[in-house]
Amino acid sequence: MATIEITLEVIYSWDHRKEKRVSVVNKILTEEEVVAQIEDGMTIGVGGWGSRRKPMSLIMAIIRAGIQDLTVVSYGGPEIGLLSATGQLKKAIYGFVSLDSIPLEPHFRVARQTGKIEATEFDEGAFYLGLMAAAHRVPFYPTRAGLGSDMLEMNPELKLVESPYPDKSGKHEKLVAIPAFDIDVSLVHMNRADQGGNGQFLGPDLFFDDLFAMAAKKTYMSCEKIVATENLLDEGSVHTLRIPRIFVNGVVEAPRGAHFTECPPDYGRDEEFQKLYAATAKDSDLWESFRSRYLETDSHQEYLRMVDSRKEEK
Amino acid sequence: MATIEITLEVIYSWDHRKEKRVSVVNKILTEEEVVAQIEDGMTIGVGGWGSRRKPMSLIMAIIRAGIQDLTVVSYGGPEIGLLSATGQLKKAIYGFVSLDSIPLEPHFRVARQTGKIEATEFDEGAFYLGLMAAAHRVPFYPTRAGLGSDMLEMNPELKLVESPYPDKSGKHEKLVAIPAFDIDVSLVHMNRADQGGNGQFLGPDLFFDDLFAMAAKKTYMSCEKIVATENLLDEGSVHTLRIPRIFVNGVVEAPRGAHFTECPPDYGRDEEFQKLYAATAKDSDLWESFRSRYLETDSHQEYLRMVDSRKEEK
Amino acid sequence: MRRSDICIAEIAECFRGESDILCNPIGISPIIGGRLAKATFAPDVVMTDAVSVLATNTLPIGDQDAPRVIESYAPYRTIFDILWSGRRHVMMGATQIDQYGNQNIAAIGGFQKPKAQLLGLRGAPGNLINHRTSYWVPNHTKRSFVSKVDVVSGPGYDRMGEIGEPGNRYHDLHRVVSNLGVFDFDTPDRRMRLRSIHPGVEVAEVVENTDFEIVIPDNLELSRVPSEAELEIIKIIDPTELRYSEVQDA
Amino acid sequence: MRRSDICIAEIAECFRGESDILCNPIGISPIIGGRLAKATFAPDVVMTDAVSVLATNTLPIGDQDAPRVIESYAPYRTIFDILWSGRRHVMMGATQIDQYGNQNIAAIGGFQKPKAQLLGLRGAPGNLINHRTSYWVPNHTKRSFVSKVDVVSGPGYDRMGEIGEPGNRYHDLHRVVSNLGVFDFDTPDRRMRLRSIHPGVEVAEVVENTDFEIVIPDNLELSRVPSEAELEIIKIIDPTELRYSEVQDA
Repeated sequence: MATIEITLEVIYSWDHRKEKRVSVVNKILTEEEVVAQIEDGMTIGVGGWGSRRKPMSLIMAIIRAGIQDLTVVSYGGPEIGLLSATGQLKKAIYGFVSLDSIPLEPHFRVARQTGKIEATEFDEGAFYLGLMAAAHRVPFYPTRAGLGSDMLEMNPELKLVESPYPDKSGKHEKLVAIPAFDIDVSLVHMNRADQGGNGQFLGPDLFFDDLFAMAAKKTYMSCEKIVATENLLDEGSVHTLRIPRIFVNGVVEAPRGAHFTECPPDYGRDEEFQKLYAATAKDSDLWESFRSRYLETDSHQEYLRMVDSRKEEK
Repeated sequence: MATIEITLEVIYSWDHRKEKRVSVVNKILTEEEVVAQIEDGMTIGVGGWGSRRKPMSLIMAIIRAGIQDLTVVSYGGPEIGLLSATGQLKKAIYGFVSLDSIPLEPHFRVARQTGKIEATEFDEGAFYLGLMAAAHRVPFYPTRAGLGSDMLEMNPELKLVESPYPDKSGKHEKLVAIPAFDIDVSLVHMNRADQGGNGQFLGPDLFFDDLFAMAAKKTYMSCEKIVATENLLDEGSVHTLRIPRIFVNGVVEAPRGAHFTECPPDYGRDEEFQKLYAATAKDSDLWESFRSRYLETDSHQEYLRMVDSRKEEK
Repeated sequence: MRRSDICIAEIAECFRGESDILCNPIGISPIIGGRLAKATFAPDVVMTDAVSVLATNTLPIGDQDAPRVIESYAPYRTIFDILWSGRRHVMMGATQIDQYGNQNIAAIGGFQKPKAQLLGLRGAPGNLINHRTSYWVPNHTKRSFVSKVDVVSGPGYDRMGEIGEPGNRYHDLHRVVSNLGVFDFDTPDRRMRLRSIHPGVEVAEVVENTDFEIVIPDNLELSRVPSEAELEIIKIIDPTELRYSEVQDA
Repeated sequence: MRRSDICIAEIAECFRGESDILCNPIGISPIIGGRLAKATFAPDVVMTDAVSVLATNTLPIGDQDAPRVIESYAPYRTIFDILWSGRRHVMMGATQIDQYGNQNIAAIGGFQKPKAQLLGLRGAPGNLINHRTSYWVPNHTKRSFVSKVDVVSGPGYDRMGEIGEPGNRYHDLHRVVSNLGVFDFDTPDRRMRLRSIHPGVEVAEVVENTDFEIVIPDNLELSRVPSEAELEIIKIIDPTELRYSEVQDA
């Protein structure tokens, strides 16, 4: 008989044919390895909300890699502003684009006013349905939102659907059919994850990151810290374990990976840096110096060193 | 100037016209007061899942009150079995009807095999969509589930809906349109609640109780214990506060209110009692003695005394 | 009495009579007014802490560290659930609003290539068609009270009339509060009506600053002045006087 | 070697090659087999604790108190999300199954007024149309392997062929494991085929106990016998030998 130590730890990784332990799933990647999976012209779903818990170290890696003609689908924040400023964004599909403390993303404003990017704008709730439809692999979910507003004029590709059921007066209500988003790769940032890609949020709101993870063909998760699976409950209740690894193709340990957006409880938004970033939308010299100082860094670590050295310089 | 003590506690309850404190919302009711809101012929949504966290003290009050011709909408458990055994159930709309440790509800089995009740059976996931559609006040949500199975033959009122968007091959997918459930009153049982009706689950799963609460014209919540709002976080994280009081019309303090179904962590299922109940489906004498002993009690408290005295007798 | 405090009392009045709904004002004066309503005559509404919970107690605006008495969890997903359920009354801003209450916060100069990109549609299309909505306009001029909005974010009564039953059945554009007065749509043809005028404002001032014909009732009322008790509460909600930066005194 | 242990090894084999899906077997032998797969050659699948979490470690069946190494939260709502996403392989029971794999767990004698009410449709309609599904039938007789099922809970290949593209694109009826053998639908017309026969069973026994014509391949393989290491693991998963009450030895 084969000798196996019968412990909980061992028995889930035993191959009876080869009579040896099977390695436990390990999906740890670097930012560069993630970005190598992203091609020109792809549609990228980005988790978070406005300037909150955005996978910025992955966005910076996309900028470094110079991937072109991207479409971004998100409750938009600086990822849309940055990628439009660098000229890598072809199209944005969004519920809004905001930096929260700065209500309108300033680079997005410029991109829109100069016609630099295509835009598909949804009602915020309708956007949720497009994401959920993609996660659930149905072609659409219906909503009343958009009727009467200019959302339909702005997006002539949107269609109505008639309820097959009459209401009490015999009428068949017409609703807006929000089409499932077609996302190639989703990027999300979590507070904690294990090496298999099980994700944990410790802040006030998961936002829609689970749906982004489900909706895409591939999903990559960055996180503040990779912990052992058995330590996932050290900092949050079971309800915070909301993205199972089956929806995650790779996980990147990126401390301060959401900078300059907020990632509570690990850190708040770097408002000063965000203001610095925002100011570059109105001044090409400022943008050029911002770009060369922060975006031409060769890693997330070096980016952080530049951010921190600025504080020290003051 | 009016004299008001400016404390957090006071200022949210001050009427500037009458210059006096406004009473804080108090929705505490008895089982009888809840049942007085339920009329013959109504459709009742019942939270929980199978034989888990069912609002049994409210179901027992409905039995005492003798309300007739009810339709029950639920992930069904003993509420469907009991109400069909007492002859009060006209129709059941369900994803399943189970006692968990006894896979098929035995009184439901009898009711189906004798044709005593009407039945509308949904795929379990489709049922979720019918509930969500009602909560979101849309006439339907679409799903693939049901195509190819006999669900459509079983429920000829179900219609298909065609996606207005072509897929990559140009085809417009046909889906089953799950109609929003039309629920008059929902009943749910929580572990904790405050007097305003903010509900908290402390067990492993909320099930779909939030959607039941949203989907109905009126919702009544029973709970193991009513606590002060400021104590709601004593036993569970913020993620367990999942039913806001805006969806709750009345709250009943009913310790052991889910008996004999489980209500962890407060208590597990009373498997012995459930077996006793199950046995009554095959033996009219057993049913008669069960009915007279447990269902003809005049309150939840007396019902519990009868339950407990049985244990002592043994 | 400063104009801002009158505005805030009238914003609060928008929520009088509400209970068991999410009172969800957006923006400085709306949040102060909404919290005033909850702190006084509308204690049964629920309100968020502007992050992710419903808080029972009255919170000072913008104070992230103020102790919260948490009633329930309200991440954005729950907010959409509540929105679609209809148990919500939102007050939004309006960069432009027309006589039927069509609101624009999306763009100036059309959507395709705007002269000025504004916030966007945000939740306006869904809000308006699902539950009661009020608006707040701190600078009432012909550029904000316009004859025609450039983009319709939140549809008004004419647009929703075209949609008709059953699509329009939850549409309920309640009031508009500006720095000059309070407006509603309680007219036969659902055009905007001056409901009350703020003390110190002349009707002519309203008319001159409005780019459409506004309905003026025969016996026009004055907007309500907050009581001293209310002013005390307003100071608790807005200790750093953010409100005065939003509304000019006469 | 007891028949039950062979069945369990073959149930486990249904999940060979799977990773990053929810392996979701339902019933005693399926749960034991699924957990055996995860404990050995399919460690990258996730599995529930049969309550509300995904547990990394191998849990003894029915042991509510066994320590769990929790990977993620999986209340029923999440299970439906996973189901609809397609990242799931379920093994269900089948009271009746026909040659194209139509499964009945709903009712005997038709739905309207059944002679025998069974479990119901449960999740079968959604499971079959959204992701891979296998079946387990512990008592292979002409009453379970029938020419025509009374009610279709989970649709088979003929039914889904009628639905056609795109509705049938996720339908993937993988295998059927019974107490006599393992079956699949790898035939040109998608009729059921005997994939392997359990050691000690004769082909004639399968044919006699099947109420439709089953495809028998020329070089029929024997089902796999679990290794001693696997048997040790099975004992850990099922220490009270629940499995032996489900399957009779020859």
